[in-house]
Amino acid sequence: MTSEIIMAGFGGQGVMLIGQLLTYAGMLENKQVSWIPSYGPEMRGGTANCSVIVSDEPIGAPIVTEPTALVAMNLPSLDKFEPMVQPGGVIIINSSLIERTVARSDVKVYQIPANDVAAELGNSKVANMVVLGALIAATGTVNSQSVNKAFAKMFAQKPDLLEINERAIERGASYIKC
Amino acid sequence: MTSEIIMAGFGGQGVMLIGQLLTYAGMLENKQVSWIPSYGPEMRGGTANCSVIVSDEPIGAPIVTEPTALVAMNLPSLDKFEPMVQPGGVIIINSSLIERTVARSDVKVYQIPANDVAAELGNSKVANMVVLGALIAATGTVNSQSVNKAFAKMFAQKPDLLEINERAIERGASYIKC
Amino acid sequence: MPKPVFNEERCKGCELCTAVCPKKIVVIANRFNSKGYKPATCSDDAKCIGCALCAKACPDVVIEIHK
Amino acid sequence: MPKPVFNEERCKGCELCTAVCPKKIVVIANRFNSKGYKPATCSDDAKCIGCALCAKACPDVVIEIHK
Amino acid sequence: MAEKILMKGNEAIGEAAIVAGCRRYFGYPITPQTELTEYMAKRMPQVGGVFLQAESEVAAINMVYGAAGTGVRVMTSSSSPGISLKQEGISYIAGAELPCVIVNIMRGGPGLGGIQPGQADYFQATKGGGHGDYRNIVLAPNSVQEIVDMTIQAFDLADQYRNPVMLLGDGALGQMMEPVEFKATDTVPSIKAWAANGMRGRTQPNIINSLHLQPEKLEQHNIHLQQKYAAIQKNETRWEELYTEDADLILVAYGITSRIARSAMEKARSESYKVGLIRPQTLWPFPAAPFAKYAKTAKAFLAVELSAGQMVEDVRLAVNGVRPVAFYGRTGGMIPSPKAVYEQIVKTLKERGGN
Amino acid sequence: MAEKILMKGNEAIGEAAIVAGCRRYFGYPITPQTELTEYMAKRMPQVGGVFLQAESEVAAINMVYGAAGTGVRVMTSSSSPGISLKQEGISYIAGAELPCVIVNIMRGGPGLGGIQPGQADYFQATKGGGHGDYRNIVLAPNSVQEIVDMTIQAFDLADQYRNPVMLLGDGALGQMMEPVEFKATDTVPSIKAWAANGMRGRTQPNIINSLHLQPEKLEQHNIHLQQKYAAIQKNETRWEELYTEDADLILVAYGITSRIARSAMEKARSESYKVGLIRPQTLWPFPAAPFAKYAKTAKAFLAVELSAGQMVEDVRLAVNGVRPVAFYGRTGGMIPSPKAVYEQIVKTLKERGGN
Amino acid sequence: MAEKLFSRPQSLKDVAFHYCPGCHHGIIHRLVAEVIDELDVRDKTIGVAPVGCSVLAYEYFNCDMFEAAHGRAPAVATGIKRSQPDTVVFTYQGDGDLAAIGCAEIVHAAARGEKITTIFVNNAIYGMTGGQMAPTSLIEQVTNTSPYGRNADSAGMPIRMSEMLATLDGASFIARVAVNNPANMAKAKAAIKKAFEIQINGHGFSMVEILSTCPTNWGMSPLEAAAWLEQKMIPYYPLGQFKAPEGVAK
Amino acid sequence: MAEKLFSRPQSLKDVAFHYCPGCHHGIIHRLVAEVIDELDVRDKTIGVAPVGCSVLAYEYFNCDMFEAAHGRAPAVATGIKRSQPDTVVFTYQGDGDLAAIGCAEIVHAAARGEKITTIFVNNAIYGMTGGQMAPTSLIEQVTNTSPYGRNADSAGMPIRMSEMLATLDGASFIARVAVNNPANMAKAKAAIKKAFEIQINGHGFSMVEILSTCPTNWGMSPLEAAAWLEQKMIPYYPLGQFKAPEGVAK
Ligand SMILES: Cc1ncc(C[n+]2csc(CCOP(=O)(O)OP(=O)(O)O)c2C)c(N)n1
Ligand SMILES: Cc1ncc(C[n+]2csc(CCOP(=O)(O)OP(=O)(O)O)c2C)c(N)n1
Ligand code: SF4
Ligand code: SF4
Ligand code: SF4
Ligand code: SF4
Ligand code: SF4
Ligand code: SF4
Ligand SMILES: [Mg+2]
Ligand SMILES: [Mg+2]
Repeated sequence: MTSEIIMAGFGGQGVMLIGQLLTYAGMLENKQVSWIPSYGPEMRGGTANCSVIVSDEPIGAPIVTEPTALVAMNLPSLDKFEPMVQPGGVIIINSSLIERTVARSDVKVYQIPANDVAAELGNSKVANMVVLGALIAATGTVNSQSVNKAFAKMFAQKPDLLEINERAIERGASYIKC
Repeated sequence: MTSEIIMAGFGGQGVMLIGQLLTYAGMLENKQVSWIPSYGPEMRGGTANCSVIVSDEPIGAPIVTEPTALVAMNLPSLDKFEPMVQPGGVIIINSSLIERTVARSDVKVYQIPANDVAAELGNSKVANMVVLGALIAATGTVNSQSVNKAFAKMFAQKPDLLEINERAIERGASYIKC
Repeated sequence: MPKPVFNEERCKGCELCTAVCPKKIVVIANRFNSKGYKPATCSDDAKCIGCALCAKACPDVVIEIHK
Repeated sequence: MPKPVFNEERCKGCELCTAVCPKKIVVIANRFNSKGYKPATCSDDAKCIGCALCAKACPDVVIEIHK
Repeated sequence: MAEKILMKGNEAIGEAAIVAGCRRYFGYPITPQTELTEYMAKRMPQVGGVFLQAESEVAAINMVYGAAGTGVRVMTSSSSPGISLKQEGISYIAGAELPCVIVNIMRGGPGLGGIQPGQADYFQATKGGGHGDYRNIVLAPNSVQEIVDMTIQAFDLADQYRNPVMLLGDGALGQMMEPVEFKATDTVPSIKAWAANGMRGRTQPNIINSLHLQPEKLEQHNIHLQQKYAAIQKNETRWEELYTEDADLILVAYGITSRIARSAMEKARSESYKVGLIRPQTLWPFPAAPFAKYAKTAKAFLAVELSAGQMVEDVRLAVNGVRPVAFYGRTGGMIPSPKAVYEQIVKTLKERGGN
Repeated sequence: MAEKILMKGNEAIGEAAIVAGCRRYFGYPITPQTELTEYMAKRMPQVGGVFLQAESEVAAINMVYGAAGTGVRVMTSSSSPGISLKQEGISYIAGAELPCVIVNIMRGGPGLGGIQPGQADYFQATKGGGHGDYRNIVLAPNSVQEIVDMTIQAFDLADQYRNPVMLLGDGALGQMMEPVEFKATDTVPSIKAWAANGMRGRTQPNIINSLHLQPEKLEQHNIHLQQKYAAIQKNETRWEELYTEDADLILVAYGITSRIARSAMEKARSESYKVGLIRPQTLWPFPAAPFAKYAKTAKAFLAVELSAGQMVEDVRLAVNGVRPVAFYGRTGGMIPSPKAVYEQIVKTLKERGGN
Repeated sequence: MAEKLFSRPQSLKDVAFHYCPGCHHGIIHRLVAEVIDELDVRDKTIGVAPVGCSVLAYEYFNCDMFEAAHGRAPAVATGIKRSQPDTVVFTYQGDGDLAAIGCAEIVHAAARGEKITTIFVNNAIYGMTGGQMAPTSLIEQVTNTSPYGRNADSAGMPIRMSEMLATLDGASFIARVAVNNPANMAKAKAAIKKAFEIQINGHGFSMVEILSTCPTNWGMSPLEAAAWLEQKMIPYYPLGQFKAPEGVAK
Repeated sequence: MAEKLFSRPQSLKDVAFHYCPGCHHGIIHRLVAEVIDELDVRDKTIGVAPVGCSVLAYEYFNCDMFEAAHGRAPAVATGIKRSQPDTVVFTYQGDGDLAAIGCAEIVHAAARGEKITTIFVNNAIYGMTGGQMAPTSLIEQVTNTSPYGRNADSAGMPIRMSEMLATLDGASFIARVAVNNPANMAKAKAAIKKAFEIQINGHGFSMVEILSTCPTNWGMSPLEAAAWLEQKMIPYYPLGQFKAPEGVAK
């Protein structure tokens, strides 16, 4: 199986980080993985996005042009990437910030009020983890333990963050299950 | 006819200048001409030489490697270039400074006491013109009027120099005639 | 009566203008512009003395002072 | 008795040494070395006081001062 | 086996250099390679090395010249415009035969251009952007792991041949993250008897120099260099090939583009087009051999580059007229999708291979 | 008809530039082109022009960028190492599409090398020593008269195509004297509506720029450049051929080397060897057409260069494997004699063309 | 339309800046544009944008513009001015651009007394490339290439360009200003105006160094950044006029 | 063998210089070599030769040597010293090399306080390339690129590098000397020695600017050239010490 995922949002919404976590988790599951940001003039203040591939096969082009899943943290991202998603793919929408849904009927769409959930959890910064939880639940790209392990590795110096992030992932996942 | 001439001596002996005069004279006679110096690290203080070609045909390589005539103003120049002269060629030796003559029997050799003649003429600087006179007399590359005309053009601002130079050329030529 | 006029879409919410107003009437509004910034605004036009300090402090030339 | 010793083949006849000798005994010889320069020489070893000024003035390290 | 870690290409170069024993880095920031400069700023003090941000790329390459001449392993890095500024210095390093590693993480040009990935410095890297007859060894990785391996290899090759080695990547390779492993190296620092690091008891001074005023000597030096380059061509040419044996069409691509080409090739194979891939891993020396070989069996070649067509000239030279060589390139930081390359494959097969 | 005067190649470039209306010169001394810099120092004030000795080659090329951007005719000159330093600037000039003339009077390399004539900057000049996909128009005169004519032409081509034009010579050409004639030119200074010389009533500012941050735009710009280059290839390729029609062996040489080759050829002809010569006058665009043509009739080609083999690659690309292409080169400032080339002719005919 | 006490200068195009919130580049742009307006020279002004955050200055100034290679704006400006001597030429350069890679070019433009005006924006960092050390970064300043704080022993002391260039005879006018408060802004504008006037009057090289903030890469809010500039930068980089032709008031 | 009051220093190889008759380069070489001998550091000294008339300095100094690209000796020396911190590294540079093309490199080596010593030979001309104007050529000086005399208006005023570099905090020791007479020679040697000592003692950058003649390209006899140096150069380039660490005597 090959998951090709685009994660996009405003700079500061943490899409680069969840992309890296997902990649790391894939690596921990002994899958082939790659992460690549789109960098550029829009870096400053504008939108940011990254491509993540998690696969059982060696990875060819790391830049995802036909994603199997899209995480859209804000409206411009949804506008830009929605048309590229493969039929049968998954779109995770941060419904806290994006009012519209998706017109296409050939994709699975999940609306996750990520900022609201994060606020509930008491830390507005974990909105990205909420959508990550939703994403892995919706796609099965990796399992949540791997993400937690990845988080523990990447933030080895900040073990206190672990718990809230785990909970954010769970809460995100719960939107898919129900 | 093609004359391919190397003129060589210490820096300061004026070989570059007589090379240019000869070239200019050839041009005035509507011949094809080229002049090229050997420049380089030895420029400073060391020896200097130039290649002159005067021809009825378009000129190929401007750097002379098998001269039809050689002007050697000092011993190192004679040592270096003597072997390259074509059989049947001409070698003009400044015998004021070079004691030896040429061992080869397949070339025409003229020994001209250029510095002494120049001293006699009252201007030590015209030794180069003396050998130039000898050279054109020995080779017929150009005639002396052309050289005088060339001199007049190149030193248009110094008309007073014309006479002594003409005389130096004559004196040089006289060594060939007798 | 002088008053500051804000080109809100150009505002980046940097707050530099708020610090220089001698009348303390330049404040950050509690709304977002389309770029995602909370723009500056004037809390009380009437108090404005037209000193233009707010306008001069603004790096994005957001503010005009009208007579 | 000090005296200047010239490595004549290295001399370029620049005359810098001649200008500094307090005894005026460093002079240019009237002959050529193999490089075509007229070399400096000492006109009167006996007068040398071994000050080494000539040697120090020489850009080509031509001169040694022997004791 | 060492643990795998997830690393950005740019940072992986830095860590690999450290693994290779490089303890001197001189550089100047420029997108998209700045992470490497920054990584060295952080890591070098930790390993007792020297990080110095030079005042310019020109200064940086000349610092490399100085450091390399004393015998230490040294690296610099930049991106396209900065590499252009280094050309005089690179020619000096090649002329003086100093070992060093130069990284170019290319962006779109010409001029200030843009900051997105490009491969338009191929000519500059492989044919000599500086003056005179010299060659850089040019390595072209296509994954973060290969970045690591080739960086280490670069230092070894540089020392072995006393020659600058350029690691040529593009912005995408520099920015992407993949898992990597740092295998313990058996790099034995070579003894550099020629190094000018202070005589320290040596009886003859060592001199680092590229000047030879006598043309005879300079020609001798050039002959020596050409012999060295011939040896490098003989010994160090590397490439990877995939599905070439039965291929009608052989793609040629390096670096990030080779991965796109591979994806496109796989799609094509899945639709029964007989497509293969030759991926030069050394751009200089360019792997001419496989082209000579497959020119007998394949019907056509298709070079894919992020340029207006540079490597394709070396492909043409290698194929030497035996088969048609087509070209597909994007420029300015545009990266073709596997699908776009796939379409080129189909098109080329129709036009050229379909006869 | 103008009177003939005897002039050094370097000085002839300067006078020709003035005839072409060039009134701005920015340069930095370097052997063997310094006479040109000095000539401009003397002449520019006499004709109301600007001579400025820049602090470096890097500064000089950027001054050229500034001057050219205002629409004036402008020139700079240097020799090999100095030209390497200009590579970033040249890439900017090409990217911003500014017309200017750059003179490279080549010497032996690499590195500091020597000061005797060389032709080892061919790759740098023709393939782009700077970063990105761009091309200089490269003119290669072989006599002082042609230096004059091509210098004037260089300014016209630069203006016509808004492109840097490089005049590529070697130390021998720069140093030699030959008679020259300065024919009155009919150069009409073109109107440069794009020039940024102060708005002076214009309503829109003009901008001189090579930055295009959006990859789509940068790609468009590159496509535009490539179309321009294609037009130049179509319209401006120039060469001279001698005795090619019946030749068994065709020599290929440019600049000073072409004259040596011509002498060698004449010697060979006089001994009934059927030898011809193709002399590229534009190195980029390279004259591929005559090679395609004579590959049908000649048995072999022999490229002669003052390098370890650079132009020969373009010859091989043009011949495209149809016939063998041999190479004879000298480096380091060594100049082959006509006799040495003659021997190569005989040898090549025996080995390759004799069957 | 209402009459205006303050509005956008004509020499600034009506487009949004791409600068980060609170970045002083925008203020400096406006001041330069106001000076061009007031001197009424827009029609013959040619600006040279640098490589740095202000790389797009050519999209903002409403006059003819050049984009120069990194550090080379003074050379480009020289080429322009020597070709069009009746124009008013200014360069706009950052501290990386002017003090690091472009050091030789600015020294020589000043030494030649090139009749150009340089606006030198010193924000003690490389803004555009994301926050690396500049030659002007302060001792102990943490940047991405001085992660342990700038260390004088390995990276040297920050360069005071104004003081250095003031030693050159060809430099006619050199001043350092800041735009961190209204009073300094007024002085900054006066200095910029003087610098342009000096060029217009045919004197030599003029430069105004403007201390500036980079909230993004300093990792501060715009207001914190302005305070840091006041507390840390000004003490090391004293404001004032370092050189002026005779007859030009301090 | 007779005992010697004066003889060639060990740090100078026993080969003839290629310099023109009377050129001060030779004297300066000898002084540097004597200092290396006296400090007994030949075994750990690394010199960097420039591009300029002294391009062959590597054939003369009897220690490890580098030939640097034109102007880049300070960068090369930086690379060397940062790689071999226990060595004594010096650059030998002409005025074209150091003040023109290499301006950025010398400014930054000084600013970084690079622990190297620069011997800066200012002969107000480009000697090697045959007599072109240098940044240090005097006003009205006729050279091959200032054939009508150097004109301040178009070529600017000559740069006083020592004064300029002395403004940099990283520069520990800067002095200007001459070798045109025995007294000046003694001072020159003392300054060179101080400069090396400062490096050896771990202080920052040290430089000795040495006014020098170029009889060939000035078109004078060596003695005339020495007089011209005294009469024309020294008034514009005052001799003296511009910077020294505390505790180092003037
Ligand atoms: C030759 C070259 N080297 C490096 C760069 C990368 N670069 C772009 S801007 C910049 C520095 C910007 O800093 P500064 O000049 O201080 O301007 P700021 O962004 O702070 O305003 C650098 C190093 C480049 N574009 N070209
Ligand atoms: C990049 C480069 N530009 C130019 C030159 C040519 N060049 C050689 S030496 C020199 C200047 C020499 O002058 P200076 O540094 O004053 O030394 P001097 O000969 O006077 O001692 C120049 C311009 C070069 N070799 N390399
Ligand atoms: S003009 Fe003056 S008083 Fe009015 S809002 Fe602005 S700063 Fe305040
Ligand atoms: S200074 Fe300008 S950009 Fe900043 S908050 Fe005020 S109006 Fe907005
Ligand atoms: S040592 Fe002194 S006294 Fe003796 S010759 Fe030399 S300068 Fe004259
Ligand atoms: S100073 Fe030296 S080179 Fe000059 S004349 Fe005296 S001994 Fe000869
Ligand atoms: S990075 Fe810094 S200098 Fe650049 S725009 Fe942002 S705040 Fe301004
Ligand atoms: S040219 Fe001048 S500096 Fe060079 S060696 Fe001769 S006199 Fe000395
Ligand atoms: Mg900055
Ligand atoms: Mg000099």
